[in-house]
Amino acid sequence: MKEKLTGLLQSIWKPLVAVFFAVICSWLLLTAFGYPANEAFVSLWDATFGNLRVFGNTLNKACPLLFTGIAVAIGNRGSVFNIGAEGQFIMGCTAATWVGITFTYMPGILLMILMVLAGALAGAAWAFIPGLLKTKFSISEIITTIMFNYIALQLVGYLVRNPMRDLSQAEPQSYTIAEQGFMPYLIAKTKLHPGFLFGCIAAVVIFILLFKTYFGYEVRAVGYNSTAAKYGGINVSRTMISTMLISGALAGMGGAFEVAGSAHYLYEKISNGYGYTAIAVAILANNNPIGVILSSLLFGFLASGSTAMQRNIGVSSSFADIVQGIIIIFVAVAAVSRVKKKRTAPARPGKKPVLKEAKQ
Amino acid sequence: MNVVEMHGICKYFGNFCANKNIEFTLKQGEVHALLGENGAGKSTLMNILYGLYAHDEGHILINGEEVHMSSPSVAIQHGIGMVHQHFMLIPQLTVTQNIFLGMDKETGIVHHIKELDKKVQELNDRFGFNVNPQSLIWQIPVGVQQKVEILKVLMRQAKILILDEPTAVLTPNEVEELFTSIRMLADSGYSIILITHKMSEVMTYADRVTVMRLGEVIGSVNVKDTTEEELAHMMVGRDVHLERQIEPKEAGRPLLEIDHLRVKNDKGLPAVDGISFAVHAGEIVGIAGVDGNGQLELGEAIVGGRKIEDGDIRLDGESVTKANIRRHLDLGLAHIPDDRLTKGLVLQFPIKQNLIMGTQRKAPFAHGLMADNHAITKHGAEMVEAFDIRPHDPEYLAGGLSGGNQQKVILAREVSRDPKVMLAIQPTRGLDIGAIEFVRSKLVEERAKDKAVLLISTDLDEILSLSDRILVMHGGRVMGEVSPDVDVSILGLMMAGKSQEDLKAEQHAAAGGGVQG
Amino acid sequence: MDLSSFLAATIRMAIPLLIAALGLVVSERAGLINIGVEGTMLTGAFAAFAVAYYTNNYWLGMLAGMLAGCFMTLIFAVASIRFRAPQVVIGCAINMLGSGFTAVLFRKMFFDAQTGGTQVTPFPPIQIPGLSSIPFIGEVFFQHNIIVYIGFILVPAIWFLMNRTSIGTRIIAVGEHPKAADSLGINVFTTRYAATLFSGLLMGMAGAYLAIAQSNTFQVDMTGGKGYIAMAVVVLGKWKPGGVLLGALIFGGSNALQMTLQNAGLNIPNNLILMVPYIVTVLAVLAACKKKAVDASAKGVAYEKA
Amino acid sequence: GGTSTTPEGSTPPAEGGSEASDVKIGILIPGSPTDGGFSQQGAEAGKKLEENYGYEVATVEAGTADVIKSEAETMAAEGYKIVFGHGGQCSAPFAEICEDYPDTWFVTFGGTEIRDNLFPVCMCAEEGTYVLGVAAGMMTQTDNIAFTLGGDYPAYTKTTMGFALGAKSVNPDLKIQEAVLSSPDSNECYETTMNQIKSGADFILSNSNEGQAGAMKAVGESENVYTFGCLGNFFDMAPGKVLGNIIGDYNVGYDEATKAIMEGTAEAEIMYLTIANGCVSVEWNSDIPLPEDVQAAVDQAYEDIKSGKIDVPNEYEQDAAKEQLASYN
Ligand SMILES: Nc1ncnc2c1ncn2[C@@H]1O[C@H](COP(=O)(O)OP(=O)(O)OP(=O)(O)O)[C@@H](O)[C@H]1O
Ligand SMILES: Nc1ncnc2c1ncn2[C@@H]1O[C@H](COP(=O)(O)OP(=O)(O)OP(=O)(O)O)[C@@H](O)[C@H]1O
Ligand SMILES: [Mg+2]
Ligand SMILES: [Mg+2]
Repeated sequence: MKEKLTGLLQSIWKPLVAVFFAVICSWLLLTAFGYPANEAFVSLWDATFGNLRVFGNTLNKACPLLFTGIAVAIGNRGSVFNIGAEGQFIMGCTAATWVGITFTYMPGILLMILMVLAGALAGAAWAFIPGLLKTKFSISEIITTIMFNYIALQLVGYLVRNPMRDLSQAEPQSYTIAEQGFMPYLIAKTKLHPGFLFGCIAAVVIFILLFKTYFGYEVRAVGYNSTAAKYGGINVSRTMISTMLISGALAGMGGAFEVAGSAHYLYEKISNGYGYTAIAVAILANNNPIGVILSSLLFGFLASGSTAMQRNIGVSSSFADIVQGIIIIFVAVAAVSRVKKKRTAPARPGKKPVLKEAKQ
Repeated sequence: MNVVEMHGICKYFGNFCANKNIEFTLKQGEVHALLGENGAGKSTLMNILYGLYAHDEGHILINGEEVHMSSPSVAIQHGIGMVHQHFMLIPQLTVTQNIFLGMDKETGIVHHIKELDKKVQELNDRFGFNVNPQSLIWQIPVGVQQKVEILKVLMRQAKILILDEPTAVLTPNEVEELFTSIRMLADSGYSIILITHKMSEVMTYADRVTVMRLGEVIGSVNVKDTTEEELAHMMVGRDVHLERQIEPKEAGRPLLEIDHLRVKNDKGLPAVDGISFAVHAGEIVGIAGVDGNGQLELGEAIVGGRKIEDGDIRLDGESVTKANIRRHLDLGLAHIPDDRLTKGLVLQFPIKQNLIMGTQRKAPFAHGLMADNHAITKHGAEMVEAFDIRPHDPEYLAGGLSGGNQQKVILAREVSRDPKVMLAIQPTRGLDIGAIEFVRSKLVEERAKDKAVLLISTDLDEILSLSDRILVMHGGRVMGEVSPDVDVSILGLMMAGKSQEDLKAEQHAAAGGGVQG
Repeated sequence: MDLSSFLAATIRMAIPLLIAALGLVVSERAGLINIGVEGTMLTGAFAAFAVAYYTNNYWLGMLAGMLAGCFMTLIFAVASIRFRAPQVVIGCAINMLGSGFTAVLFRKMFFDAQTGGTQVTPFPPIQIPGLSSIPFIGEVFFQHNIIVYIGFILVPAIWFLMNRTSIGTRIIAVGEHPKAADSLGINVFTTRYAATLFSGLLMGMAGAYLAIAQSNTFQVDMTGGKGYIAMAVVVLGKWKPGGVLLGALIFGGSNALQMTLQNAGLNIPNNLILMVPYIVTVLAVLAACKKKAVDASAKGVAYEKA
Repeated sequence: GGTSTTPEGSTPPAEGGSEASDVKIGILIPGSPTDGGFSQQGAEAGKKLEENYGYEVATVEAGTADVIKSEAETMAAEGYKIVFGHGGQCSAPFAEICEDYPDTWFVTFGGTEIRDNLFPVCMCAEEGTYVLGVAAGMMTQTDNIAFTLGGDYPAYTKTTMGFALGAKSVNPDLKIQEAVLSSPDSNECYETTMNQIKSGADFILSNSNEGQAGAMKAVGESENVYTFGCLGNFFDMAPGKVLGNIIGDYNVGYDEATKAIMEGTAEAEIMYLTIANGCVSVEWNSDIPLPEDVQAAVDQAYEDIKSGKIDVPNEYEQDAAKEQLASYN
């Protein structure tokens, strides 16, 4: 137990130090651009922890990142680099919306469940083709998933202008989903929907799947060394496609929660680049689903903070991109310095070796 | 005169000392063998001399002058050339491009390909090599690649040649050729360091030998003043027994049957070309042959990792021609792959998790979907003890183990599955004598337990000392079956492509020549 | 629209992809996966625009764009070569930095500009004397701005660099087998740095083309995914300059096709037509996947000296 | 001669003793405040409010419904008096939250939702483009005109639709090429416009924010092709090629809405900004004199729109507009 705790601490302090340095860098940059940096950070803080309402907001902003972040993380564990979480998220939104505006006679709970399932299914379906192309034709999923993101975007554009269009609205958007399908707000006076909570559950489930089941063992084996996995009797293609499907399903579920919990209808820009930010979220968490909870919170914090900085000080909201970029570079560099140490220190005679699988 | 003197060399990898206070000298015009077990530090020492590794203590004199070997370019300037244990060629470049790689002073920035090709051809002619300068490396056989390595060194006008295990992948004839060239070079003033595990090569071709063990020099002796036994003893610090260990034994029913098998290689060319044989319970069948004659593809086809074009494979009577690897394992096939790092182990996994690869879905390691970490750890601890895998810690990462211990992990895993058929491909490649002894004894044990063992190896000694029967492969076909007491020269001829019938016919012709003529 | 102007448009749209992809060919064959093309191009575009705006000289703008691209790849190089951080991750970060920095700076420096955006004088089209008046061929090939011609010249130039010079063989060597290169006295780190920085020059040039050659202004996030497409083009082109040219033309062509389809007034919803370039790319990659590629095998792996 | 409206120098309306500097106003723009078009106009209008009345104006980029909702809510909760949504995309999100914050007024530019404290302001730029369309329809030599839109949104489509209707009204048989850009990107707009010009179009309208620069460049590089400026002064961007600009003064919209709210006269109904109330105007390029008959026709159209004789379909009437356009074929 104690060993586990120190292990946990060890895996957390480096990202923390990295984030700390990133904050200092951002502070310097803000000052260099001529903004009052201290005030900026105060408003960043207030925008997240100022009161219950803004905190709920932050959790809501973290929610899509949590789902897409886990999606990317499990993909990375199984060496399928899913840059397509964006498209899968969008397809999840689409399917959930379709369910929400079609089965309007259903009781709320059932409708919500159906929406989430439909979102997961659609996300998985959108991940399936790149997965298939990767395993059957060894076409890089990096390329295909990016293309599929653009295709999904245009598909939604088509749907909200034609078959799903709400004619009472001037803007191209779908009909609003049946009201009983709106997810309830958890805390009064906030718009906190249950998405983040379910995201945390998903994170734990995926953690267990990855590290406590034989399936996770196979996913990681394929991710680390697919040839050895193949000779160990693991069906590499099937494992990769399963990983891709789970990844897509998670991203799609994120989309469903976004529709049922927050947006309530479909429109073109429903994803704020969540699938792309998710890559950073997953990396920051070292592809550990539990860690994704924390890193998605950090990015949710940055997202709500960046508009606050713009509102109060006039700092362009793009400044958040800079901060994210800096954090990622610092964290990545810090993480490697840790891995390197583990690799090159062979057993000292008489001392207990410290080589353990990197789980965090 | 000493062209190289290394004094008090120490090299640490982290806390691990790979070279300890090494004293080493090389005389002008000698062939100096460096002998030692795996991990004794031979390659490390030579990499230091060549400037690839920085040493922590000691100094190096070249032709009597102290040199700071900060990088290979310094070594090259001082006339040192090295042929590495693992090939250092770029597959996508041509022979000429590889040879002139990094020689900007000679080639200029822009390559005049015709001129460069001509220079390679001249060198070819001078040393009696026959390498086509325009071939791409990936298209030529390993034997030729080895020559490209040597040409590379010669083109840099090295006078001091380091050859790190140059014969590991060559046929007996190619070895012969290589050493002829080496002798010629030595006689014309080149000084050569030869790293090898093969005692016979040392005894036949070297002038002097330095023996290393555990990072230290045990001693340097003139070859004519010593014996194989003495050297072996210096190397491992004890006596070793690699001689034939198996007693004649009645074979049982056929457990592995191969029927007119045809398989293609990665380039889409026929690699296994209609092979049939069977391996019975309680016997070891050895497949001898030079690397690249279809043995690897045969092995991959038997485990189910390669598409079978035609023919049939049966495991204990059941056809597995179309089955996947999983099915093979379930039917009782065990597999020691030729490359433990890529095919055998997940280096980022701890030992215990590597030990359940293939049985991860079965009890006691899994209940339903959930993995049983307790059972996995317990199994790991048992295996680590039973197979003396060091360190004795099932949580240790496989990537941190030495080669021999990595091989033991694979062996432990495969044996503990209680298979019917054991397919071992190059099971001792790159291992030291101690580890070799261990692995071989395990194979013999399996035979004793009435398993069918198929041993594919390019190491003739290994085949000869372990097999009940030997099949010789060449160009994807079986040249014939011989018993282990066969004359090695006949084996060599078969490995070079003479079929048994041809040999018999020739013998016959030779015997009956008078009648014919 | 007639074929010649269709082809001319194809070429204009292919050029930024081509130039960026040629840069990628060099750095990927040196063993680096840089998915930060988007951010690098964007930085190049902004720097080119800003310098061209203040100096009123598009050549200085181009130079600034290339240097800015170089600077972004320097960050990438230091993090991934020196510190051995995972390259894909650093690439992601570069994209965010590029997008963030250019947006913040653009807003800070040019907010009060007049409505309708801030313009610079772009590279003018050059009519190549004689050639430009050849019917058809003239319009397709010889009435472009100079960067287009430079893009075309770069194709054989990079081919020559990679196949006929010691620099090229060094680059291929460090990408394929860094240890072998090291053993021949080639400095793996220097070579990789050089390849990366060179690719940054080209990516910056591609970005600058967008801002001050094809167009005459900068926009926030104006690359709009062209960096990612350039990566796809490299795969399509099998890491060869000639192939990359073909890949860029395929994508440029499918974009031109998309525009032609829309203007033709067919009764197809726009969104479906806008999918065309992406679907074509997937299909093209699928069609090309059978051929053997020459991609570096030590790709994405940081080199470490013992 | 040019006719353009600028906001009159107004004084801050007094309201219940509160100091002007205490009044906080939020503006949510969908894109970059430097897009040289729609979003920039929102941001600049905010600056004007600040300068003219001394209110504290915060401009925030909010692209997605989720961000719009949370940002508007935060502003309302922090006591902002007015939250402007610059674009119809704010309509539905505002509708969801406005009932919780009755003390704040929510105003969207475009959009349909109306509540007690939420109303849209509709900038009828289509009235201006209709007039431009009349000029294009009469002057085209090739009987082929073209337009591009920065996206398939009503704010874009209604203007191009007005342009098409204007042109058809004087030249029912002309060919109109239209293309929607995948994003308001100047390079894409340049290529698309080039494509249109090469296919014979000689009068071009582009309503695509940043993208318009590309259209201007394409026109500038072509001979005998003319264009119009959309929502801004574009005469300098393609000298001698821009016949006229339509000016839609969002400042007036912001100003009117703010005044009405601060004076307590605001009503929850659509506020139209039209030629008639001086918010939309057309400005002709004095360097390129129009032929007399054309000048007469455009002036007539302008007056007819002003007087209500011609009703140009606004963003809520686009289906009708489509039918009307189809009726010409
Ligand atoms: N780069 C390295 N990092 C850490 N340890 C190393 C490294 N290179 C070699 N070693 C260790 O140093 C020891 C000596 O290795 P070396 O390669 O010199 O042995 P060798 O005598 O050449 O063995 P072989 O016969 O297998 O080639 C081994 O234990 C090896 O694991
Ligand atoms: N746009 C171009 N203009 C002129 N020549 C070109 C162009 N593109 C390619 N080439 C020429 O076509 C040939 C093949 O180009 P490619 O990039 O396919 O080279 P490669 O396949 O790497 O060459 P090799 O097969 O010799 O290794 C080269 O001679 C190159 O100079
Ligand atoms: Mg060695
Ligand atoms: Mg070729």
